[in-house]
Amino acid sequence: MTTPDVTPPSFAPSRDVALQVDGLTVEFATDRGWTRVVDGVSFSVLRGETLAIVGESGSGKSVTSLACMGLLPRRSSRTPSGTAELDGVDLLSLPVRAMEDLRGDRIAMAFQEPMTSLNPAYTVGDQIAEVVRRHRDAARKEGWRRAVEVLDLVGIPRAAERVKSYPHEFSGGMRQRVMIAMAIACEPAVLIADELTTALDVTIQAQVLDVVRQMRDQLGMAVLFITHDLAVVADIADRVLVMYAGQEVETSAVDDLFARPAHPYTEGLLRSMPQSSTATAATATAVGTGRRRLDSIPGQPPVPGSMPAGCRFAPRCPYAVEACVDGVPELLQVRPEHFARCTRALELTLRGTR
Amino acid sequence: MTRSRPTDPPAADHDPWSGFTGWADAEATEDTRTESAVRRFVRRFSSQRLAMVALVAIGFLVAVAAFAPWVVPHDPLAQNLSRALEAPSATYWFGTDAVGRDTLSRMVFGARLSLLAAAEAVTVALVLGVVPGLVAGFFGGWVDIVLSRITDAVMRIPPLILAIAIVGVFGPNLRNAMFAVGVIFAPRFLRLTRSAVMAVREETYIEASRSIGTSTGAVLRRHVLPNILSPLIVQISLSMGFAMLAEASLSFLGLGVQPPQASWGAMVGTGYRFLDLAPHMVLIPGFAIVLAVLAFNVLGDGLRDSFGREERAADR
Amino acid sequence: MTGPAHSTPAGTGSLLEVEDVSVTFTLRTAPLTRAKRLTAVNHVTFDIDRGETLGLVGESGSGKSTTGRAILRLVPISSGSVRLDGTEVSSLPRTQLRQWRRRMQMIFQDPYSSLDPSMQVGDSIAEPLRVHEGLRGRRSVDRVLELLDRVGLARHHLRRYPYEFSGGQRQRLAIARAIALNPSLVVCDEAVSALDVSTQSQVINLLDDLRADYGMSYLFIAHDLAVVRHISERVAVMYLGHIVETGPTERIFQQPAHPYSRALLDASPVPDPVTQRTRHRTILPGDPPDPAHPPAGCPFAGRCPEVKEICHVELPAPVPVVTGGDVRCHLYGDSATPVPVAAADGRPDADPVGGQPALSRREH
Amino acid sequence: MLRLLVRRLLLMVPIMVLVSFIVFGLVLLVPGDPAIALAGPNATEQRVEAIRENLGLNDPILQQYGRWIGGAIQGDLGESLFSGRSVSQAIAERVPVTMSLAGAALLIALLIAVPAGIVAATNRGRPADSMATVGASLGLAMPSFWLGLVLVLLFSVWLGWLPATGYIPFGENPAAWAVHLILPALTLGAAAAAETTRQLRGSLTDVLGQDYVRTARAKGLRRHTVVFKHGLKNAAIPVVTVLGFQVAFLLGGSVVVEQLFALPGLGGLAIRAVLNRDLPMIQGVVMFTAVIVMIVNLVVDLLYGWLNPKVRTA
Repeated sequence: MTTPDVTPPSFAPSRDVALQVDGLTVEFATDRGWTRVVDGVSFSVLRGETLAIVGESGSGKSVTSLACMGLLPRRSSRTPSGTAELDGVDLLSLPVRAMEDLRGDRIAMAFQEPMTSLNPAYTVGDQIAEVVRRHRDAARKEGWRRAVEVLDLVGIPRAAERVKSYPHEFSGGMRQRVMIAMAIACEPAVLIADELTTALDVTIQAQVLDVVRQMRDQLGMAVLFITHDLAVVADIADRVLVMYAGQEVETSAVDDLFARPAHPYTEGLLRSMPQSSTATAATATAVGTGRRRLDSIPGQPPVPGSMPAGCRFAPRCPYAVEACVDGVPELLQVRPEHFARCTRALELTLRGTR
Repeated sequence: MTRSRPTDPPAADHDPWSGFTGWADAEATEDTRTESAVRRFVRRFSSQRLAMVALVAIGFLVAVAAFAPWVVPHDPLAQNLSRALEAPSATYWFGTDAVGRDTLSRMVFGARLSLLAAAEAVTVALVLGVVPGLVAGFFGGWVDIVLSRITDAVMRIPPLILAIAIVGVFGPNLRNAMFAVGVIFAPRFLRLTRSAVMAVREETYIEASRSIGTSTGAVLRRHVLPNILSPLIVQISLSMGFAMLAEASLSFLGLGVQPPQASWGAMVGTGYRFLDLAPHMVLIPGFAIVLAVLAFNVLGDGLRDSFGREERAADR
Repeated sequence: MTGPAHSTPAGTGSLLEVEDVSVTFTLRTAPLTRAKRLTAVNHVTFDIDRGETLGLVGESGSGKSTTGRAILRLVPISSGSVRLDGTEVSSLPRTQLRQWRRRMQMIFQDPYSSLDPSMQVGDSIAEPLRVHEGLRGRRSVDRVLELLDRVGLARHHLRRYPYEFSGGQRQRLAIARAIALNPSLVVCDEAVSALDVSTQSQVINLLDDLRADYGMSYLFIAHDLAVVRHISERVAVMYLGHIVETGPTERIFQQPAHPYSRALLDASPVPDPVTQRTRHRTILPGDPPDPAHPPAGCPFAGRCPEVKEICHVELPAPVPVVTGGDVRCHLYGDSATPVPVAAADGRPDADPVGGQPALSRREH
Repeated sequence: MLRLLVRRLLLMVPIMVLVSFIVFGLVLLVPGDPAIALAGPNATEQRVEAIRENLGLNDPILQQYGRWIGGAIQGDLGESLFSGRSVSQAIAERVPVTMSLAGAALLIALLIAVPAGIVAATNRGRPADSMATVGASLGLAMPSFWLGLVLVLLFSVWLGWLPATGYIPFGENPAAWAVHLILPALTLGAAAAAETTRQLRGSLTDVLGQDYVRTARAKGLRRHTVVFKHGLKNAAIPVVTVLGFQVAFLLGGSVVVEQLFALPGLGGLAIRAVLNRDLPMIQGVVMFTAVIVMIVNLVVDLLYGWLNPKVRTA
């Protein structure tokens, strides 16, 4: 456990922090009172960097991003503790109207389903110009001009014409570009992309990921990329935060995470993917018979409200020992900039994709 | 190294994931409490206080109507001109009408008429609406086009005017009036059934069942009908309320129940000539209508909320 | 272009032979508007051997799902022939079709809508037994319990309703129903796409085990290339209703011949950041064309990085690839020089056959 | 938009034909010999013959229909069996009353329902929502004649603020016209207001839960912009769709309200026709009101197209 690690080139601590989240906790109202769905998550995103939050459904990754945007339902949810600082301002404690001033301007979000996330009753130009007019006090004409500009920027051909089209007149991939254009219209410091490419075909996904990368580089934005797809993480992320059952279980630079995961859950996820086993599949002898079984994480993730005591992953973990059930694990530093919430993180050597 | 509670950690040369099935007892981690659909419905329904009240109120109304002859304090048809237009009192709880008949007793029998009439109308609507709706929704094609156009056409005629016209053709009495009400309700049932069936038809479980080789009749019976039942039951409850309203309106106009019998609507109809002298003749039966219709509507809404399907697990 | 150009030799006899099948839909968006004709599946030909898994990949709108449904005759076949065990299924009358249905089953994508919410799951699984074997009561329950056990669910799940199960468990239930009658062919239509990674691998393993135990064949329809690569022996690639390439899985993945196959592989990210960063890849521009208005010639011509003039005019015929399968592309054939094909997943060592598929000349 | 209009107009034709079938078919429903049944139990042979003649009952059924529909298209709906007057003329005399009433009721319904629906949907679960919901439930459960009587009792009998009955033509005295319409329109509009409130509350709640509303909020738009711009236009679509049926309900309900407030509208005409079994008059009123409803529905369809670009650009 003493191997010094090479810091990945994409990570440089000296760069400015765009969004700094500390100890974020979110609770939802249920029949049985307040249930914790996000439990003390901390992370930071730097300018020009992409942080991927990865997790399965129910892990709390989307709730985390919505909390930063102040978009959680006000009466059925609360954030009892934690801060999310943008430009030195804590977003979580900001009054509603002040948060509205920042949303779409300094911190913007692009959503998963471009079909349902764009208003069918207005032209895309109208919907983009609206943001500009709201935050830049721009005149109608000015907003419209900017709409054409950003549509062009995200690669929509004939932007000046298409600006007058309605969302249903675009294809899925083009709609997703419109979503991105809308989010970057005011050149925000932070862009949150929530399962941005999940509904898209792979060739379109590749295009859209490319657009996100270009926009990040051109505008120097910090990108918070929420996804469940580790292959997409490998493609777009500089750093990764893995969430399980409302907690962050591992965080690291992307190369190190895939090469040497430190949390058994991350290892399980990586090994559940068919692609990681194809290296061996290629050498499999007879077709069908010599096939290697996929590893899988047994059981189901726990449900908020009935979390296991101790380590939440312990019941599904092949490395679990008594200490895992008895004590709540802390985030341990495994290597520089690599942390894992596992009691045995320092003694285990887990396998990654290479 | 501490003694491990789950078991000893796997040896270093052994691949820990292969064949590993989890430490937790599969039975224990799962929610073993199972609940039948009926019990879930009862639990959800009984948690709605208002709907429970409505159910009790309707139960009371039905009981009173069923045992009308035994519960009335006076003969509903006995006239007593010397005590006409009396305000509510200890003897006549709800007062008397213009010829001295006991309002309460007449209302008890009126409840019987109103409920039966509403039930008749809803039955007619069900027969005329559900079967064609099923056919139109499930098979589509030209049958659907024709039935939908007919529905459209009927719905373009103002409902009460259509009812009046039908009564006009057949002659004014309660049976004809309620048939007419049934006719004007039928398109709603047809549309509801049709759209419910069309929604169900798109579900994968219908295709799954077809792919197994289930016959069309069995698909309709085993998969389609049970899944459109809940919206139908809700609509029946709501329609009972509206049928009572329609009956009241037609009887008020003199096109429904004929004297000397009286439904609540007819009682308001005769009472309004004495509005300034004896407002109770109008207010009390009218209030009874409002409460009864309200009860059916609240019940319908409560049923709708209790039938609701589970929400899909959303990412949190 | 009829005749089984690449059907298995007589004697071995493929389990499923799909030949020149087309499916055309007529769409009408509103009354009194012009109806659109949409050819979702366009002269598709392939076969599946006993115990073999054929992966059918393509993007949304490529017609892969419709192909699966057409084989089971859940959508009407406009032309062509589907044979199961040598028997023509596409023209079977309704009554006989029901008998044949027990030999072909389907697992659907959405685990949330493929089970009747008003039925206990035990009854859903028992449905095929009731329909085909008239099994009821005790004997039916015994069989269902056996099936539940087989797919890794507990006996007490029998009397529960679908809403009480997670997505992965529902998919197990759907699998139990599909295998209840010991079918020869199971069409898996995006059967694991809606599941989380960890659950997905559980279900893939289950499908693998079942095939080993029962000797079933799968038509495995999916858009996730990694999953298809893991589970299939052979792969067919669809684009806009056409099968553009078929072949043994590893050949397709390591030496894709069709530019579209290559583009698909390029676009699918590899779950390894270093490989992903360094591998050479071309990102395909544009969107697939509207299936209601397909272009003339090769359907891929509009987006193809190696497009030639003829591609806009003439639909290429299938050309056999020496290393297995065939490809429909004007790059190959009489006049074309064989095009070097880069190893798809960017691994420098993953190219055992020498950088390009050996192609035979196109025959006229 | 023009194509939409043409398409809708063409779609109206079969419905119109079907409606005319239904209306004309009423005569076929009369039990026994229509002429005898319509003439009543004490009629003379002469009167029965007169009715037979008037309705042309001796002709084949298609010819009867052809004559009736031919007349109807030219605005001739036949003659009353009772008074011998032209049905069209009788209707024409009474239309202004019914239209004033229905129009005023619709206006009142919208004036109540739109704010109530918005307030309820944007304050889900709060007292304002409960009030609107309870109010809507009451409005739906109240028979209009009873509500009318209660209003009369309150505002005419007890407070004496408003007239209980009667109608003054607009041309005679606009102020009096309005004053006389207040109670009837309120009575008639209550149920429509209740229904529309429920509809709007439901659809706006739905819309406010849509992804694109979340997008609008993510853009930092102010709450009122989110509700009024992104919410209301989409929420109006289902509400507008049922507006056509609301108008049908208002026209039907006006029968009762006109009776109650002694307004000389189509309702009185219809009731008298029914009691006299005056078939041509019944047919005339039904056909006329159905045509009105269809015209309203056409307007609704165009409004729908304006609200919903998907329909417009299709």
